[in-house]
Amino acid sequence: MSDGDPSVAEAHPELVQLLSPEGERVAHPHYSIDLTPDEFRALYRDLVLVRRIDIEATALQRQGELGIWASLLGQEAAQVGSGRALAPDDFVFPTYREHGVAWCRDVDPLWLLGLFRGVNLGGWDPNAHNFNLYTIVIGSQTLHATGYAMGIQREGGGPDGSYPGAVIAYFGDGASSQGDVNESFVWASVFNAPVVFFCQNNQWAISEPIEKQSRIPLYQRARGFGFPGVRVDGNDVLACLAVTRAALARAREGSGPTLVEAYTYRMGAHTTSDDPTRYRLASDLESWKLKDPIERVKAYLVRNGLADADFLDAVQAEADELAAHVREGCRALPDPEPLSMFDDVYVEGTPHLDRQREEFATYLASFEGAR
Amino acid sequence: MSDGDPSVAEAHPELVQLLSPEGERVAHPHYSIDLTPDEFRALYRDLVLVRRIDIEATALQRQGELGIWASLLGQEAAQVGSGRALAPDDFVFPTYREHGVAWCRDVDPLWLLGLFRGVNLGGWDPNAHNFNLYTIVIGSQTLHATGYAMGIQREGGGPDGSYPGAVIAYFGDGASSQGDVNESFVWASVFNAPVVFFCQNNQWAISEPIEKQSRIPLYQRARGFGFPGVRVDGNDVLACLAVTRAALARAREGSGPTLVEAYTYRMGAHTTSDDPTRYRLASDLESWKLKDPIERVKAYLVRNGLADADFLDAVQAEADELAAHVREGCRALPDPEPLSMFDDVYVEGTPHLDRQREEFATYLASFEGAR
Amino acid sequence: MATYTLAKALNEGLRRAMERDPKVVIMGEDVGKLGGVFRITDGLQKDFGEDRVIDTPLAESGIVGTAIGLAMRGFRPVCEIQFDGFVYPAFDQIVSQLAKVHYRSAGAVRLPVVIRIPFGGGIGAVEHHSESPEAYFAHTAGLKVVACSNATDGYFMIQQVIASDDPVIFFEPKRRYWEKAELDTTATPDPLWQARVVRPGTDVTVLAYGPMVKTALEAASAAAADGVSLEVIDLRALSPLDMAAVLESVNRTRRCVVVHEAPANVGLGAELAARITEQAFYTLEAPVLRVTGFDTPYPASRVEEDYLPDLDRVLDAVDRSLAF
Amino acid sequence: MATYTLAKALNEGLRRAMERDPKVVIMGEDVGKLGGVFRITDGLQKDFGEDRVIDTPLAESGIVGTAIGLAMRGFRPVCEIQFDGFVYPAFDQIVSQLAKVHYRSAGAVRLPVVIRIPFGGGIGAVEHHSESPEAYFAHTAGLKVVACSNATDGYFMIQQVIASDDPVIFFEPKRRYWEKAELDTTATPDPLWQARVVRPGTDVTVLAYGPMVKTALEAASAAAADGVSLEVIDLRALSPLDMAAVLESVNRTRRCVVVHEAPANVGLGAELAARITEQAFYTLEAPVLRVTGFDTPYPASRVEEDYLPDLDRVLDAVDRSLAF
Ligand SMILES: Cc1ncc(C[n+]2csc(CCOP(=O)(O)OP(=O)(O)O)c2C)c(N)n1
Ligand SMILES: Cc1ncc(C[n+]2csc(CCOP(=O)(O)OP(=O)(O)O)c2C)c(N)n1
Ligand SMILES: [Mg+2]
Ligand SMILES: [Mg+2]
Repeated sequence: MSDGDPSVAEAHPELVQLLSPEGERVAHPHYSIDLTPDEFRALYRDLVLVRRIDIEATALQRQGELGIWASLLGQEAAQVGSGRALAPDDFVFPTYREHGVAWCRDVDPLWLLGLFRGVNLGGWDPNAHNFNLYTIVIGSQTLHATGYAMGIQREGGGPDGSYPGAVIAYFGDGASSQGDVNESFVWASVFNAPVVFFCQNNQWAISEPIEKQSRIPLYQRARGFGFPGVRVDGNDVLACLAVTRAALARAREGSGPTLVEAYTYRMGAHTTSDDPTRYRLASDLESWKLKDPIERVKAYLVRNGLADADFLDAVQAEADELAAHVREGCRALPDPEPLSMFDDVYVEGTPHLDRQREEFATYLASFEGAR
Repeated sequence: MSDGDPSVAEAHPELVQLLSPEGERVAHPHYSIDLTPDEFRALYRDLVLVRRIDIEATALQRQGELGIWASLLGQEAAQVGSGRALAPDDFVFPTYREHGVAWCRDVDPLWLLGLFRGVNLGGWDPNAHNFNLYTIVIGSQTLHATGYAMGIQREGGGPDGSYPGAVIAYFGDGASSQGDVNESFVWASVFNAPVVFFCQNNQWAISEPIEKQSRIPLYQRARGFGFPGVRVDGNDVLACLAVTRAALARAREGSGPTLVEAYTYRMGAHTTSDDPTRYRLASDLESWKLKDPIERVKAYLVRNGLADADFLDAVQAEADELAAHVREGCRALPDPEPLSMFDDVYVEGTPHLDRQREEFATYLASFEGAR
Repeated sequence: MATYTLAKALNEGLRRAMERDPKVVIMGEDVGKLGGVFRITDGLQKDFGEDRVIDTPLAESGIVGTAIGLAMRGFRPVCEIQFDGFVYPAFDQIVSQLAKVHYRSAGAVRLPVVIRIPFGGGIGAVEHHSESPEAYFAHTAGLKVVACSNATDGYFMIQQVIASDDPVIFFEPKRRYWEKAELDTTATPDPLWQARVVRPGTDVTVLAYGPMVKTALEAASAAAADGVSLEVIDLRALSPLDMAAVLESVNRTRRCVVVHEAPANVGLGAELAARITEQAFYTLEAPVLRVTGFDTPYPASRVEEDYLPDLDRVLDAVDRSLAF
Repeated sequence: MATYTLAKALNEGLRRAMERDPKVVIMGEDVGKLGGVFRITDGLQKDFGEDRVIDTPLAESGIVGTAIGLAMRGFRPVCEIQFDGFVYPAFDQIVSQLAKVHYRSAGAVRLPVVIRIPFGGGIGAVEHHSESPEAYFAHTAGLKVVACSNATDGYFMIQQVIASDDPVIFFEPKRRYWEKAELDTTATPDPLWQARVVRPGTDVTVLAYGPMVKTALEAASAAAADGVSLEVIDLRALSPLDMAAVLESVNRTRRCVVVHEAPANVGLGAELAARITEQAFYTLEAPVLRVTGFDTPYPASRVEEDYLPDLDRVLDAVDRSLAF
């Protein structure tokens, strides 16, 4: 056969890494990053705070305050790295697990909790944060992202053909199997749309390991559609930042889409409803614990004198404060009014729905003081 | 970027060719074919007869005998080459244009005409010919083919891991954009299913040129899924035969799927309802006329003394006979009985439908002798 | 006033909408140079360019999914689905996304997307080219669904749905594309969500939409010859239904027949029958009767004339209604 | 006799079917080691192997499309759709292929495929996890649609639909998965396509299926305390409907209330109302009333108890029916 022997590519997966699990800076021929100490510390702070939000939310679910929670544990670097690569005018299409990206887009964690508590279906204004609502149906958002990017194109680029912003679509390893995701690759490449496909390959789609979705590294999917794919160490916030920055810049320049595969690991359960002991060995986690996305940054900061105990304590204190905000804010989230379920079905309401609402209002009123 | 620069691949599209447009045998490093004179002549005969069926059908449509016809003009070699590569136990999933493959599977052309005439929705027994009914919804059949191949796998292979048969799924360049087709690639590669994906890239999806579906050669799509892709001269019956044979053998051996892109051209309209002058230049056809799939075989046969006037005349006479069969058979196809539309909705009928049928029968009977 | 086919009226309506609002974009398979297989977008790419009349890759989920993204960026996409039977690959994007984003976002995001679907049978086509899938969409909260039946409505309704901030599934009766009628483009259009009495009558109300309006009118003419007066209503809006207009009529005639090409089972006719019976229970002299396609897949075209409701089947139902 | 949850009964039923026929294969997301998110396939991969209990890639169209291919090769695939709201990506394969291949092939090809869908709300889930899409499938000719409501039906009906040579959409009321009941696996099961009177009564017929059967029974108990006798019918088969059983009851009670979680508009309740009215016009003392989810997308779970029909809303409808 003339093409496509997968073994060749698999033998040398090019994993972009700029910070080793031990916290050593690593050089890469194509990607580099130069951060000020403040920027470095800011990333650390993001990672810690994002993890703290997640831990609190998991606890709140256990206490019955949330119906369910999808933890990002282990994926902080992929999310903070890519999230901090975004320029203000870039637009984000998340899945349901991008709490770290939401953080980078200034979405109050309470909005996320509202969704998982069931007091709303999202609720924040996507346009206020350039951060779309969570999308639960696997893969759908990749097409929205591509269409949004086509919209940016249609508004016209600068004289050099560049666009004021790019789009980033998040999805998981499992999602790569969905027709919609592959259609979005077709569209993005045919229209050369300014979109970055950011796949967090956390190795699992609920109980199914990545082998059930692909027999070659996922970043290579892009080859089949004629645009670049790159695999980055998803537990390395520097590499994620550098690679996503480059991909977004490329998109804004008018050079089209890129697929970024952030190679990481889902350290927790799929959601709080899941029991991973049924399908994976606890020992698998051990090797990934050694690659923790936060520890390596901390090691680097400390070893290079960029962070002292005061700084670390301050971040800790900030995390505690944030945790309190999340806890108390969550408990205080008001339940929606029953009749509010009739709101916003349409922009322009209908007599049919008005009638249903009125009848239900009358019905509800019949209980006041009765039964 | 570390991967996926499409320009590299595009610069050297490897087009497998074994018989040049001028009718010269061409060598290829990976593929060869060795035919007896009889086999060679048989291919010529197939090509001529298949084209004749198509021409008759087009004429019948013009005469109002068919509702519509989807011509295979120009694609005879892709279909006969791949069709003659099939072993008896292989199973075919066609689109709506595989009249040449149907021919190779001994499906009487009148069955095909029945569908386009509107007297049935297909009608032949797929299992009698190992040739599925035509599938009109673009791309759907690629998943059926993959599932069928998974069935073959589940029946168990030989001691060497080989299967008694393989599956071939036909589809077009336009179809490559459909989610289903890409999902079938995921499935086939993950399960290593014995299926060959045979894409006839005839450059057009109705009015849309291939650039609207992909910016790289289609055979490269397979790379993104981790199985081999190969581009073959779709107007070269030898190359199509050799490449498809190899791919089917590979599938039967248990080595998994292959994507074959047969690079060809739709010489006619999309269907008889289409008017290609609205979207393409007549001059485009000229260069492809020089690559005619039949002329090159004829040139080879004649130049090498494999065919004389008697042979050519005999084929011609056979074509005339076939044409008469098609013409007369088509006109004689009976219209279905009105009540037959209630047949075969279910294997086990329902009282609801029985009632509808009875009521309609009574209604129809009320007209007998009346009004 | 000039004479337009429905096809040409839709084409003109799209053109007006594109002229009026630069955010209107058309997308679909073959909508560009070819002008769509029914020529509804004929000439628009030439005049508005490839960025506004977009020949898309061949994938319906992609068409609707990217239209949603375009709408989020402020565009007003008008998607063409080539034939009724090819809308299903986009079903997930329509039902789970298009229909729900406004609700999900508590009103923050509007998706003014129109999905145009040539629908219905009677043109001798092969499988999947003659379907009537409107019930699937009418059952889906968050969508609005309309069907046009004539050139005037084609011209105005397509502009109205494009102007609407809600997602709309817009059904076009393909077998009526070539029917001609006078069209006054300067007239004031009827409100989008109102049904229209297209022929007043007193004995039985016949509800129809899309291709069946003409059939119902033919039945009414034939019935008149037999001294039976049918009131024919073109529903126009399928979701929400204009129940005020329907009930006004049925309360007068006390009898009702609903006609559609789609199968009966769990179709629009069922909803109309249920609501009319609920809201006019004491008025009805007969149950609401349905004249529809049968509960089989769409059959081979050589029997489609038997499958589809026609004048005689409407009259038969009228007779049965009057016999109650 | 032993006590089973509905979930366990389904699991046992699947196991029996797999033991009986080696061509039965299970496929879906997470059906293997995990046993499905609801554990309905728990232990089956361990006992029947990965070739018969197939963890598929994450794509529903792929699941149904490959199941069709497997069925063409002689297998009997049982597909699990993880949640109701995730069946839509497979809609095209279901509606245009699964439902139509037998018809298209004039009976030459049979597709004994079962699609299991945990459906309905009431479990406090996030969006897309609480839907009731049965009307879409009931409207589709060529499919059969059933819903189980209890352990005994779960055990037997799943085996019956797997044995059926027609494609069946099999709905499982997810919020009743953990309800326990006595199950005699040696009993002779009721025929698959028959509705069942689960509580006889005389004043009003209440039609329900899936999760709403329990709700209807609760309403009947409460009504009985007020001296009103409700007859509760578990429809079981949603397409075809067992109209004989329904009409037998309604002709006695002369009043009928239909209950389902799905939105009212163009839902199963509409079809039942239309048919009952047509076939029992002179008997009815009141229009058939519907108690359903509202015509909105499924709301945030903190208001789902208001969205879903409950005992009180059923009683309210019963009162309204009796007031006619
Ligand atoms: C269309 C669809 N099918 C099934 C599901 C149920 N589901 C939710 S998450 C999930 C696994 C997703 O895996 P992956 O894409 O790798 O993302 P991850 O959860 O690992 O972040 C599944 C099957 C869904 N949400 N949508
Ligand atoms: C899902 C779907 N969408 C649209 C169509 C209408 N349609 C029929 S053929 C065709 C073009 C197909 O192009 P290609 O796949 O290249 O095959 P070709 O016709 O060139 O053989 C289209 C859009 C269809 N049949 N199915
Ligand atoms: Mg994952
Ligand atoms: Mg083509």
